[in-house]
Amino acid sequence: MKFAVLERNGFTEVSAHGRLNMISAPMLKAEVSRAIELGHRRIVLNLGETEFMDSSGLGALVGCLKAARQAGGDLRIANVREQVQMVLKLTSMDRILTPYGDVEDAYRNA
Amino acid sequence: MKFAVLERNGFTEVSAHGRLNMISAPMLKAEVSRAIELGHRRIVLNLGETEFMDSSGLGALVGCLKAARQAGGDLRIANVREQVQMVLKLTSMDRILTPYGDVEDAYRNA
Amino acid sequence: MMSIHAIRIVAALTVVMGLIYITWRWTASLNWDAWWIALPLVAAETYSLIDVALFSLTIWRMSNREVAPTAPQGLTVDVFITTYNEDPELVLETTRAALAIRYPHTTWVLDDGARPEMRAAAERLGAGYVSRGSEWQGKPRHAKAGNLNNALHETQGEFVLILDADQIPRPEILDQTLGYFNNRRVAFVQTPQWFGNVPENDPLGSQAPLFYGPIQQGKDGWNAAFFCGSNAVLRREALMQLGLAGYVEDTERRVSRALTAGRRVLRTARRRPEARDPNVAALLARVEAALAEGSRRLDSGDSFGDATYFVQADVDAAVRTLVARDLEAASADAAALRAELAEFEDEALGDDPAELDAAVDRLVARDLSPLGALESVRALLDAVSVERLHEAQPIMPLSTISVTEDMSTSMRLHASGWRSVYHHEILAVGLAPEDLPSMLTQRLRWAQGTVQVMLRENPLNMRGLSWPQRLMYFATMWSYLSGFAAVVYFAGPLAYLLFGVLPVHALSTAFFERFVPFMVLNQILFVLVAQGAKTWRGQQYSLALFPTWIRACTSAAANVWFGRPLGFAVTPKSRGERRRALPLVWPQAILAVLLIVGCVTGVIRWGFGLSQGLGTVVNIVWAIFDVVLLSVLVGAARYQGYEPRAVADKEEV
Amino acid sequence: MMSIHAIRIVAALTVVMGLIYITWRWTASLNWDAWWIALPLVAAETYSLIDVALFSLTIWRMSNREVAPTAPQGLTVDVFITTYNEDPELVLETTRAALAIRYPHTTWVLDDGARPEMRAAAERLGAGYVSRGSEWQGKPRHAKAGNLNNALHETQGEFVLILDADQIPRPEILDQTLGYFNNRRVAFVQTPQWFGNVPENDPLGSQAPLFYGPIQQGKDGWNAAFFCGSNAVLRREALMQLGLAGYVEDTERRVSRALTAGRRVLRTARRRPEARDPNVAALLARVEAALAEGSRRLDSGDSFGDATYFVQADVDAAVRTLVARDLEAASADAAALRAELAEFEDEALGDDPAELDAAVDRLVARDLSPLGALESVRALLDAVSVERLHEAQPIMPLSTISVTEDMSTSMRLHASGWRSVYHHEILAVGLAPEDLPSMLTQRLRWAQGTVQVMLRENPLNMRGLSWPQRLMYFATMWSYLSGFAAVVYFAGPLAYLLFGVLPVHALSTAFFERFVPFMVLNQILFVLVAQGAKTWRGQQYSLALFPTWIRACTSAAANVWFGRPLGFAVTPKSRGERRRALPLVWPQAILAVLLIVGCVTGVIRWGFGLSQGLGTVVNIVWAIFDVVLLSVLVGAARYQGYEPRAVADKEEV
Repeated sequence: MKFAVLERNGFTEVSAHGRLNMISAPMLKAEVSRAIELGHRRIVLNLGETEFMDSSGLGALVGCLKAARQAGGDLRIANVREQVQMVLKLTSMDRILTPYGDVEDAYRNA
Repeated sequence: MKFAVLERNGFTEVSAHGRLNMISAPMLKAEVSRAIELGHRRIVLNLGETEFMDSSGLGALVGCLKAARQAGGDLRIANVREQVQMVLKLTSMDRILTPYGDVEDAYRNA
Repeated sequence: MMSIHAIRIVAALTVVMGLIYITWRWTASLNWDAWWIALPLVAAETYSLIDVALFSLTIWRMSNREVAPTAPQGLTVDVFITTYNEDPELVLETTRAALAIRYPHTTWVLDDGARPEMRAAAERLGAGYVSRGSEWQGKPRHAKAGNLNNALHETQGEFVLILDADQIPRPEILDQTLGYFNNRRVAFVQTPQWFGNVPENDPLGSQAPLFYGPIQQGKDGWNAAFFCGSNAVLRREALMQLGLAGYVEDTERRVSRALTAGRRVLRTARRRPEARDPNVAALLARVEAALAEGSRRLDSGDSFGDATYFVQADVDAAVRTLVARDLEAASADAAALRAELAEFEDEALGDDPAELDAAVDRLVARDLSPLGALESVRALLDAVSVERLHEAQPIMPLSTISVTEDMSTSMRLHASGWRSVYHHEILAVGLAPEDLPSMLTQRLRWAQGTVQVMLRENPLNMRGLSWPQRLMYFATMWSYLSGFAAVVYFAGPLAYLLFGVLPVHALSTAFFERFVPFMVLNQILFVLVAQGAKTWRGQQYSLALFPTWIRACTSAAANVWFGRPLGFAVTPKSRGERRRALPLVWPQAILAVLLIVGCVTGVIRWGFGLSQGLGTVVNIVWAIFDVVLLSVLVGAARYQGYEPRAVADKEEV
Repeated sequence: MMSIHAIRIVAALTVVMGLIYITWRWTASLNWDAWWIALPLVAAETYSLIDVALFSLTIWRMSNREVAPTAPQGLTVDVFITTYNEDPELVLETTRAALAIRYPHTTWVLDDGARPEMRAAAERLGAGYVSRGSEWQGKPRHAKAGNLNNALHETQGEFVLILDADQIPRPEILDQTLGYFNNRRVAFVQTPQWFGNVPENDPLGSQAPLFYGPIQQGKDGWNAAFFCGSNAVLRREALMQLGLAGYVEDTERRVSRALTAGRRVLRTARRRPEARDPNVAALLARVEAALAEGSRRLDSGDSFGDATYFVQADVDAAVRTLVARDLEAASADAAALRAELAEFEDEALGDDPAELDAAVDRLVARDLSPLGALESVRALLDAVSVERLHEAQPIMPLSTISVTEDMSTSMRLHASGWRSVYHHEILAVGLAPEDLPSMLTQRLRWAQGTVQVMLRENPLNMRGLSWPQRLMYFATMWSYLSGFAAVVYFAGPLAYLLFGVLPVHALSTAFFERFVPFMVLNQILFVLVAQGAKTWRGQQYSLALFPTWIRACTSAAANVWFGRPLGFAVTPKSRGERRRALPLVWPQAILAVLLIVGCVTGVIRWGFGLSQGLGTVVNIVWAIFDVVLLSVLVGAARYQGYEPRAVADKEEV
């Protein structure tokens, strides 16, 4: 799994490229924690290139959300692939995290 | 959604390319019915290029299974993408249809 | 709108006063000398109090969705018009209105009558036409639910608007409802059913202003609005997920059950003398081994598809061997065998799990010849195969466990976590039955369906529903038990007026000071909640139709528990040949006569000093009240159908 | 292996004879003059019959997995060794054995004691070391479940082998278990727990040959084998799915509840005189509006993440405004406020939904000052936020509702459709407690945990479990109620011998001809099922430890219903300072004395003609039987710990 962190207008975009599973879940958490330590508060996780996510991956999203909230910020997800969205729905995780269409949409409402 | 029908050794491979959703589900059913009418009985659905499947798509798999069984044959699925497999699991559809690894594996046990 | 706070206060007071009254009734008032009337009466009163409490809970959080959210562009919508035997002209009128709906959509006539002229006419108008295909031949049709399920498999829209053949939609119906689906959890939006062919005095009680108003708004407040079969928009994905989950669950249960039952059948068969033939014995053993292997494979994680394929292939091969060896002589003749199995094959096709279980139990209990056993195992495997051969469609999005598929479907949707919306705006105008017999048939069916659902899938035990949701479904089911209470309420005054028997110790102040406040508050609550709607007709019919409600309960129970047919009839939508009314309402007629005789007798008995004055007065008032309730049927029986001119100026609502 | 058919016949006969006996007892035998002993006794006997029936059901389908399926290559496995305060030498011995497991894997020491020397030693051996991070500070630790959950988040293997610190694994443990996971539905494989430090006569009843044998095999036959906390391999994906589902469900419930409760708190606060200050009033109104908007957003389909973010931001802003305006004077001093809230903050952190509800109810009932109300709303929002701040980890794969996390976790796994396997082969050798006090502590904890699970998540109501699965869980929970029955069984003979009171009409043939066959069959069943294993110790302890079982029930009920602490203690693994035994078993000692006195008194009373001969003999036999049962504690109290040399030749099993 590869990551890219990009400073955008009013938020930070973290792109996750590859498969988000039990192996890579800790890497994602580490990557987001690092961004938070560097002072990024409003984070958008771009999942456009995340082709697979298992329940460890979903768990990592919750972990990242918690880290961001505890630092006084927020974490949102965007650009989620259709089949991953279906998994979010089937596990009810879309009740916790809204999958935003585009990275730009995530913080549009604040 | 595009289809390809290929006569293999002892079975017929139907490949489904694209998104298997409420729009394309009837097409898949039609394609498999046509293959059955042409005398193909043992069918393997190659889902390697099926990038998305919703519940209408899953319903179509059951419809195809029924058509094959009624004609005295069988329908199996193979080469299913990881995230689609997760949807099969979460909807318990993997209790009905075994996702075989490779097209060749599907009829190995008969 | 009346302040919700005032309503809540009155509702709470009503329930509290009711509890005070009923506690006193149970603990201090019962006349045990007349227990045969005292106990039923207090039970009936308890029933009614629970009914009031559930009603109070319902209206506690009435939703008030003022403006519908804007419908987003670009959704794909199918409009379904369901018809069975309605006049084609009527269906075409609805079709024209459906085609004129403003939001882009595709209109379909779902013709369960498969009438060629209907198809031609629908297509001439530019609407699609769907009727059932050959796969339905010889399979359970599941009435309207089957018709809709069939169409769902033929169409592709993301959303579906369902309209009865006589529900003429307004052009804005989709614009006013689709916006609610912005919430990705909303599975359906229900709008009211309102009837255009009903005079102001509504002799048949067709309008349901309380239900399509405070009650649905109240249920909506608890996220438990009901889907009512017509005038509703549904999300296809929600229905498909429901169908898929039901398919997997049902198939797992049926296949496991068939494998076990099959082995028991074979084990019994091996004890028969014919099984001593070594060929027969070997064959039975082989089939039994195949079934055992099937169970083992399932246990070790094989899919049901693979396991059933293996078992069926093996059993078929075994039976073919049998035929090849011409062992038929070993069994009774083919006709006898068919007879042995005919009953089972009919039964096993039922959709209800309990029916299948019962059929399988009977099969296992029977002492079948070895050949009979083999054949029946094969039939069993066919009937409960992974392809759901006993049904026309493996995936059935709309529930088929009840003749009111709508309520059952919405309950399952809520249980799977979907949300619902009741949008309180008349967006379609329908036709109500125009004579007493049709009306009675319709009410009977609704009640039967509701009781069926209650007995098959009790909402109180349904995991996935919140407690308020459970109670909202239960409230509707509970209200259909009113027939039994009504009998007692009619018997009460008769007992005193005819025989001088009082179910309470005495009509003391203790009684009045508890009963009157409760009763008054209860009526105030109704008036407040109704907000000007006429609810009196509904109250009258809920008691006057007691034979219908009782028949609904008994027939539904007989259907669910013993597999008896319901005696189901489609609601006639046009005035058919006029049937005589009296044969349909004779119990009510006899009761009315008895009550009047009772009043006269009561006065005479009082004249002779055989009863008290106060008791006589109270019971005569009660009897007259009962007669007034029943009198609604006189108007209903004499109703000649709707005369539009007479109320033309009131038609615009 | 004894034929399963013989076992089934005896089991069925036992239950039938038991039913005949108990029916007679209830209908024809009760001595109503002595109802105070007659009713408890017949109730206790009914309890025991149900226990026997559940046992019969358990062993009905005993699994017989002869050879483990071959473990596939290439799976990734983590081996977890859980330790809290055990001797590091002991942990290292287990670690060495774990490192020597043949199948490729990673070994981890999960040190809840966070001992630096433990870390150093583990890493020196080449094992990984995990202890809790800073996120656990001030959060509920959830004992072993918390330790495992913490490690699950730090590691990555597809499968996890869990070992207690004193369970030394054999090298083939993974080769013999991983093959079962070829079935993609299998969530865990449990193997027996067997103890190497127990002499042949097992004075403390440490070995559980009936449980890790016929009972687990029986449960396995119903796909209900229990996960027992150690010596089991689990599938990570199953645990993670469980954790995820639990997180979503819990968060939804808590957040909705907090929004509603918060509004009620504010509404109450607005009635206080201090709220007349316009600034305060405006502030309260603003926060209330924010909460209402949060509820509205959730209703209209916003995610919990978005809705809570909005509400928290808005409430925080409001409270900052308050501080800026220096309105603190309007409230009581800060200390008083803290006191007002301290109780709630402690309580709201509990993991148990019922506790949260109770805490919130108390909070809402309290009459808080406006500032207090604001603060408590903020605390409430923090405590029940979407990031589950009241817990160290949002996702908790292992259940934390009970001190026996294992049983609760396996019940939830079964309820979500996962399968389980019990593999009956000793693959690890453990250490049992070596003195009576440690043993009592351990049994108390097991019983408490089981009763906790029963009270929090009653298996009989758990959707997703099949009926046999429900009964398998219920059977284990039911067996822990035996303490109450035991008291009655001890009181029975005393009542007759001391006071001449017989709970039955007469000790007639009617009694013996029903009781004796039942009793004899029951014992035969035990012998058949045990297949040579020594089950007598277990039977003795199940009655002799009645004070422990009763205390477990009462303390668990007090914990679940009233939030009282359990008085939880970790099982000491090494012989600690020897505690005196008598203070721990005085009820049993008194009982034994009473029973002996009873025997003597009984003979004297008979000599004086105050009682019948038959009654005296029967009750003396009964009393002696009771004393023999209790005598097990003498051996236990005198047990000096394991002396390996004495049984060295028997150690190899």
